[in-house]
Amino acid sequence: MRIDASGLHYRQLNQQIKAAVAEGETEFELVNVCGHRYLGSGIDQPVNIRVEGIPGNDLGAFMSGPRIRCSGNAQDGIGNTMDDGLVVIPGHAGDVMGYSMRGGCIYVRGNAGYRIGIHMKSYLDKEPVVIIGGRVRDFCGEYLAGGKLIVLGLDQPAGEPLVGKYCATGMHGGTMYVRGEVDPALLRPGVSATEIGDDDRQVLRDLLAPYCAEFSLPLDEIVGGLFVRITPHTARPYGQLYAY
Amino acid sequence: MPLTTVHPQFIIKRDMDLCIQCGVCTRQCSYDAQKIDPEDGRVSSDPRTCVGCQRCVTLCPTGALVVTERELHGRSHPNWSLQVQRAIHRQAESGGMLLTGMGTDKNYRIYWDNLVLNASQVTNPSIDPLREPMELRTFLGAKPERVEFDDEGNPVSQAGPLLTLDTPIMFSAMSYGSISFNACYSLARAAKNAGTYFNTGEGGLHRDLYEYADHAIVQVASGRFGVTPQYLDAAAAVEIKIGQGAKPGIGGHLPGEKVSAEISATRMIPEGSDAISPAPHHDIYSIEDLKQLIYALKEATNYSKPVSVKIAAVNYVVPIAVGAVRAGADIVAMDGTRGGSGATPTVIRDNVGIPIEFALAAVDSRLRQEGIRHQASLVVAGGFRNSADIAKAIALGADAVYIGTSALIALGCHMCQSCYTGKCTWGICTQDPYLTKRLNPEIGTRSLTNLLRAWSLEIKEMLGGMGMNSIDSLRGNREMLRGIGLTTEELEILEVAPVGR
Amino acid sequence: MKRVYAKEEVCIGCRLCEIYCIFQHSGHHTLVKAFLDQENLPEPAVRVEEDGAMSFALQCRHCDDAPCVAACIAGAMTRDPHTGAIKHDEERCVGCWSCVMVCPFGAIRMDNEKGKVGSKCDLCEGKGIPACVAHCPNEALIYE
Amino acid sequence: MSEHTYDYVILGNSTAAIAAMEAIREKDAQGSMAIVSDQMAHCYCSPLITYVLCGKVPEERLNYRPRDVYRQLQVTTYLGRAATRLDPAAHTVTLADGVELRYGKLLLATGGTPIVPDLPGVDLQGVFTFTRYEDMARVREFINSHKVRQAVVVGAGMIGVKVAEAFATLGLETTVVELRDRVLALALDETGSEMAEQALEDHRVRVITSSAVTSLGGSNGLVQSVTLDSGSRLPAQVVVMAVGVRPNIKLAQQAGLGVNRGVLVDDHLRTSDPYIYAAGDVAEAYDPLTGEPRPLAIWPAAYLQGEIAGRNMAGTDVTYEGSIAMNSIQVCGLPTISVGLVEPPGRAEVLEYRSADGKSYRRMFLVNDRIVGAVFVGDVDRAGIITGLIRSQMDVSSFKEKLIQRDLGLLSLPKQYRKHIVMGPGIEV
Amino acid sequence: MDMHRLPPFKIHAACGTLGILDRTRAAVPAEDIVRGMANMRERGNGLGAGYVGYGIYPEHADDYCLHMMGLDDGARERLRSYLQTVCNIRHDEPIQTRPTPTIHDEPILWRWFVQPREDKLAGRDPEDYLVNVVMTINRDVEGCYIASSGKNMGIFKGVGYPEPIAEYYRLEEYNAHCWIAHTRFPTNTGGWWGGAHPFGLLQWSIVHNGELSSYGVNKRYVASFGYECTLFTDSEVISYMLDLLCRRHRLTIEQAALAMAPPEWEEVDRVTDPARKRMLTIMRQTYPGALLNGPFAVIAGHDGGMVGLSDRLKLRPLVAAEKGARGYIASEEAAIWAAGGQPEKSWPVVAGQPVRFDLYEAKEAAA
Repeated sequence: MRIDASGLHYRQLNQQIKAAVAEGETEFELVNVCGHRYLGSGIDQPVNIRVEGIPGNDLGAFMSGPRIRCSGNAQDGIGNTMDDGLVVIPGHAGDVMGYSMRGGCIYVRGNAGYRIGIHMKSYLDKEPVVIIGGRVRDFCGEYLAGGKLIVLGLDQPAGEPLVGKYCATGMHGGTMYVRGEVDPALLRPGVSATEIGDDDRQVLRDLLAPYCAEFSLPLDEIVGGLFVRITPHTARPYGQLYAY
Repeated sequence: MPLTTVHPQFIIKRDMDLCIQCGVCTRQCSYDAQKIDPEDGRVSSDPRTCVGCQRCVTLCPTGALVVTERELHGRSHPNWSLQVQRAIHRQAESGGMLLTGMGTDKNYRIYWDNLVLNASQVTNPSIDPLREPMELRTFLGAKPERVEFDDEGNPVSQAGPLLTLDTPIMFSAMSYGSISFNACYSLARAAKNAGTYFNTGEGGLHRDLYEYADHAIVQVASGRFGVTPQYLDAAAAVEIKIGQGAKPGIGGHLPGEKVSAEISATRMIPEGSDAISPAPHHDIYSIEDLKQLIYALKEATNYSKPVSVKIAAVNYVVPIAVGAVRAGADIVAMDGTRGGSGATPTVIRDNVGIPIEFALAAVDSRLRQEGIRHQASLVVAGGFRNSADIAKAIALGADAVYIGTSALIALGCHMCQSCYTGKCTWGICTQDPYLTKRLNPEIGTRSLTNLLRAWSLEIKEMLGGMGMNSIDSLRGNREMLRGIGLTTEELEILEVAPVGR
Repeated sequence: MKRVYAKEEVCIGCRLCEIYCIFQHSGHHTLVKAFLDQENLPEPAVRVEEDGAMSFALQCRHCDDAPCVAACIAGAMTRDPHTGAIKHDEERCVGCWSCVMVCPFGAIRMDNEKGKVGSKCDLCEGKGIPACVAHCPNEALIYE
Repeated sequence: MSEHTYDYVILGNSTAAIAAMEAIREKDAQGSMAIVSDQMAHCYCSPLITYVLCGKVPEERLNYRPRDVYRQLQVTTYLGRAATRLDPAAHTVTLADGVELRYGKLLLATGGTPIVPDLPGVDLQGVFTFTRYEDMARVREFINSHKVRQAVVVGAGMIGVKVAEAFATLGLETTVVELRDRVLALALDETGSEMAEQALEDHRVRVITSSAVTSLGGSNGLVQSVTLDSGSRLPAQVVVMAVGVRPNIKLAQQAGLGVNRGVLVDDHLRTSDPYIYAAGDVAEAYDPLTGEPRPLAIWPAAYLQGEIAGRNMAGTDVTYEGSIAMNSIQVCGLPTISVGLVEPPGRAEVLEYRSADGKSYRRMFLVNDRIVGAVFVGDVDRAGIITGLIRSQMDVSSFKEKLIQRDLGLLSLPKQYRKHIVMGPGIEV
Repeated sequence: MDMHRLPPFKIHAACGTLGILDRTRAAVPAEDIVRGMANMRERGNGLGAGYVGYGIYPEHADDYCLHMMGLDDGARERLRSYLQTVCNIRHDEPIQTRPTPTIHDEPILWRWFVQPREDKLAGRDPEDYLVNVVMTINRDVEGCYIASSGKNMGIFKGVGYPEPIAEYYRLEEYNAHCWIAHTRFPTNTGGWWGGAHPFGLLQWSIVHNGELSSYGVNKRYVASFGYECTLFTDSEVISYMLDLLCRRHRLTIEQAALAMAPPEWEEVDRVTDPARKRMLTIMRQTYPGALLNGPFAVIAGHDGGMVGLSDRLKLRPLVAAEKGARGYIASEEAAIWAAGGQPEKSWPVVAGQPVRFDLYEAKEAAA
């Protein structure tokens, strides 16, 4: 189903999509999207949504199932509290992506902004995966409680840090992988950055295979690079703050 | 115990003529203040660890025990009171922030006690609530400004999704994790019995409580614990928690040791891992972000349920509350500075925020001035102690109130303010299975249902006295209030006349 | 017939049931006096089983098909034809422990010194609500 | 020849008969009922006769039910008159005195008869069996009227041991002779037997095992000694033969009912004749542990069978799930209990506990994680919990290590089972 | 226009912002910016919107243009009387408007092209002088408020959504090489036209999205240099701050950004270059009152171009883009697409680092 979004308010657009999903439609092509918010929200079916244009904020918020593929950049709040599904962004992504995400995948080919993957958490078979092709800014992985956050550092100028300041602040679960050096000064206390082992590389291979397929990237070359793994020392980062 | 400068706060008196050495007190004390001496097998007390919870006193079959507050002894000083010294000693020993539970115990003025309600005499009749129908039904949510009709005379206007309350009292947000399952279960069942709502707090909705989800307001807080499409779907309403009266601007933190298997399943985080609620929602840094989240939730629930925004009453509560209404909130819940908490840095609890009386009066007035009072309902919270407080709040302009602490007291809480220790001897604010059993949900449900019934009866009685048979006539009716012992400025903000006028 | 049921979910292990059972069968008028008279302190017919957080109070279930009545070789265990309660006649008991052998609850306690069954719940002999139930602070014992 | 007609006729007057009588009356308040017994005595607690013998239990407490029980339950008694002929076709039973009773339903609860081995001298005076009140009364009379200093009990089964204990309590120099290599061989395992033997000896009962009695010697028609196969001679002025009991199947055989060692019954305790039931020691019912029918001469089983037979006779459909063997014997102050098998079958897992002071002993046998037998000696407190587990054939793998612990409680059991029995109405576990 | 409904404390609001600059000074059609703003309808609530255009008064390019909002004609004449005492009025006229359905309660709108009176200047810096004039009008001339005061630029703002405001002010009739616009989400009724954004002082104009927790200290800091905040908005204090730092303290835009959004001490501590470390240290030590704490994202216009700046934690969104000679800065990338189609290049603004679009000629002049 093809929907021309121009002239439609996001609420009308989403209603059309939801109505069609209820009718059993599984393939959507949205054209002339320009700032339409909440695409994919409130849909619990694994439908495919192709977005031409620039989607609005909270793309895939509270989403549970749809597979959204964008044509270029996307804005803030992608995958907010997302439960399941896929978001693919060939360009760059804005701030606050994957906030409190519990499941599904977000693939960004370019860079992503500030506060990526805050408080992502995993539970039982649900494990959120966020993969950023380029770099991220400050507060990446803050309060990370579960899931995998991968920064590949592709196409970056030499010497540019791949993560911003205050990386992994309050992290108490999950794993971050950064393909390249991470200046320890950018990390908050309570986490450690170590070189990866063979197990990690296998994990990365499994996670990156669909990512590379999505963007036609050379999997072996990317997996073969230098990776640093960031993990928390404890699941209880704030034990000493209070007088009991 | 190494030498400590922190003196005991309580005295445990045991009447040895009455003590039968049955040991019930030792089994009830989770603070090791009552113990069996391993040498002679006799019961002994240790006041140093006593928190004054009164559990042993209550359970002692012979009434042999008294636990009283111990006067702090020492040279008093108007600035350096003994309480102040004690706090410094504790911090000098621990190096940590002082934590506390429940609402502030600082002696701020309780303005409810300076407001009196009206009653009919002669000029209009009072109503006998025993004989006449008294309506407490309350709807929360957005209502149309006016009703428009089509040519056939059928109304075309619609009220937004609404919550229907049989009594204007709801249970405040208390998460599973901060309180025990049995406490949550009691609240849920009592809410259903009484035709009102309970609030999940940010702890998710336990699978056994989905049965009561049509009486649940589910919270979306900064930690987003247990927030799934199913959770949002099941609820009667969704509440975005921005702030809490006991700790405005402060996040929450459920320590890993309390994250049991059940809590883990409910919050959907691994067992034993800290449950951290960041101070802000990281997707809300401004009012239009709030709007973005409100509409994200409306979109996710297909506009089928009201969205509430809960804020703490602070200096700028008026523009914040008004902004939340403009941002699409169907309900604005405000929690005053006397609001409760399971664990809060004492310094925040006792020094941040404003009393709910003023917040309510100011916000209600402003919304009316701006002509948007119908767009949202006001729910207030923060230390409601009795039905009179509630009636006064409604007269000031509230649609309904949230009660938290009084509900906990109904469940057995004795205000020891040690919730944060996780050792609540009453089984309310703990996850220790040995302690949580102490709150029998059958009894809990009954107690809470009774409390709501009793207060509803009293509200009807007061309404009747004022010559009204509907709560609609009290809501925002400040004519029914008079202030006593208040300054001109306070009266002005409350828009209440002084007694005698 | 009415029986006492234990709800282990809400049994708090306080053992007040034991204390009030002792008092009830002590013959004294006050609890304090009952316990002062240590020599004649009866054994409680209700016992709290406890292991960490788990606990419940257990006393004779007064079974419909009481195996103790079937097994008693001395006619000491009988069913009260009116109340249905299983009664134990200490005079007739010879201490053969057949009841102990067959009671699947282990609710019959031995008094080895006397060579007789030590205590067995008598539902407070129909004097209203049994003491253990009446004094359970958490409604973990119900009588219905 | 007078004739009486009853809806129910019960042959026997012990526990199975009484249980049946009560069960029938519970279900059928009107039906006419008669009890027939070759004994004169009111229904009594037969296991207590050794207690009466040594004076531990006064005789007036021997009655199993109140004196007026027959009147209360409107039952006609025919006491002291054995049934001699049963005619299933005619629905009649003929008593020794020729009275013929016509029945609607009939219960055979005639128990068993002690086995008296065919030995030289068994006819001497002073040689007794010991299963009935009359036996006890005769022995007591004999001891009182003769100079008896020494006693020999042949057979160290339950009866033999209790008789020996009673003799010793009375001050007689008592010896028990057992053919097998240990006492209570059917009720206990080897260690249990050893402990019981020790208890007997502590009570001044001499125990001779692995010995057969070859003859009894006497003079003036009075028994004076017992000769063993070892050649030794034990002086004895009184001898009790306690080598076993066999079901009284003669009447059933004569009536053409199906019999094996006992009277065969189905799971409703009905014999091959639909109007005739059998219960108690005379019957050969299903053993749930072995899955085979076998006579089970134990008190609780007799009661249960009687009760179920009675209910079925009164028209209620109740299935007998079988009884497992179990014994609780206080041996000279030492409590012993066994339930189910007392020796482990080949593939069994054995759990064992013995306290440091040696006074307490527990042993259990598990097959496929289910308990098939248990022995308790000394500390038997709460043994019934294990009995329950054996009866229910509960999978105990999750709490196996707790089974033999002294503090075994319901709390140790899986929650569902526990809830079922604590919350459930009774014991159907 | 009700001038008396201002609260005694700051006004809480948040917003959507968009700026378009053509670096060749070619005209940017007003429709472009209006389309972009319409795309961000969700970010406002109809209680305030406004535009600033640069290069719109070529005939009076050297005169300061004061846009007045007045309560009534009396207010206008009071202003005329006052202005005559301090300035030479080169020209004055009504700001052209057209009746627009959703726009009401409009004030008297008038513009004055002025030069400081030489006799009154007495050697003072004319810009300081003009600032003082504006402050005096806003404080003392009853019923008057100066919405903008720069050369060859003007601010058009009011109560309403962006599209009707543009319609009302007939923006399509202006040839501006730079438009910056704002849609507002105030938390209380914006009965006050002057409270809408942009806010301007001389050449600077500001649109802002966010809320300064440090407003109280920033207000008192600029006040100590003679700037009086009368509007209780963050934008007002930021414009004064830019005027103070860039014009009076002669800081570059980058240096001003370091004062307003400095790196954290933790980062300063890590700097190894001693010269840079000293610079960062002295900036923070000198300008604690200029630190804008809390979320903000600003687009500022000036006579040489356009600047975007976000707070040091990047708590508000800001995106920049380029398409040919045009530079764009906006709250949402979609607004840029809506304004000018798919850009050739777009990038998120980095926390605390200004993004600049300078007029080519200004660049050349600087070189």
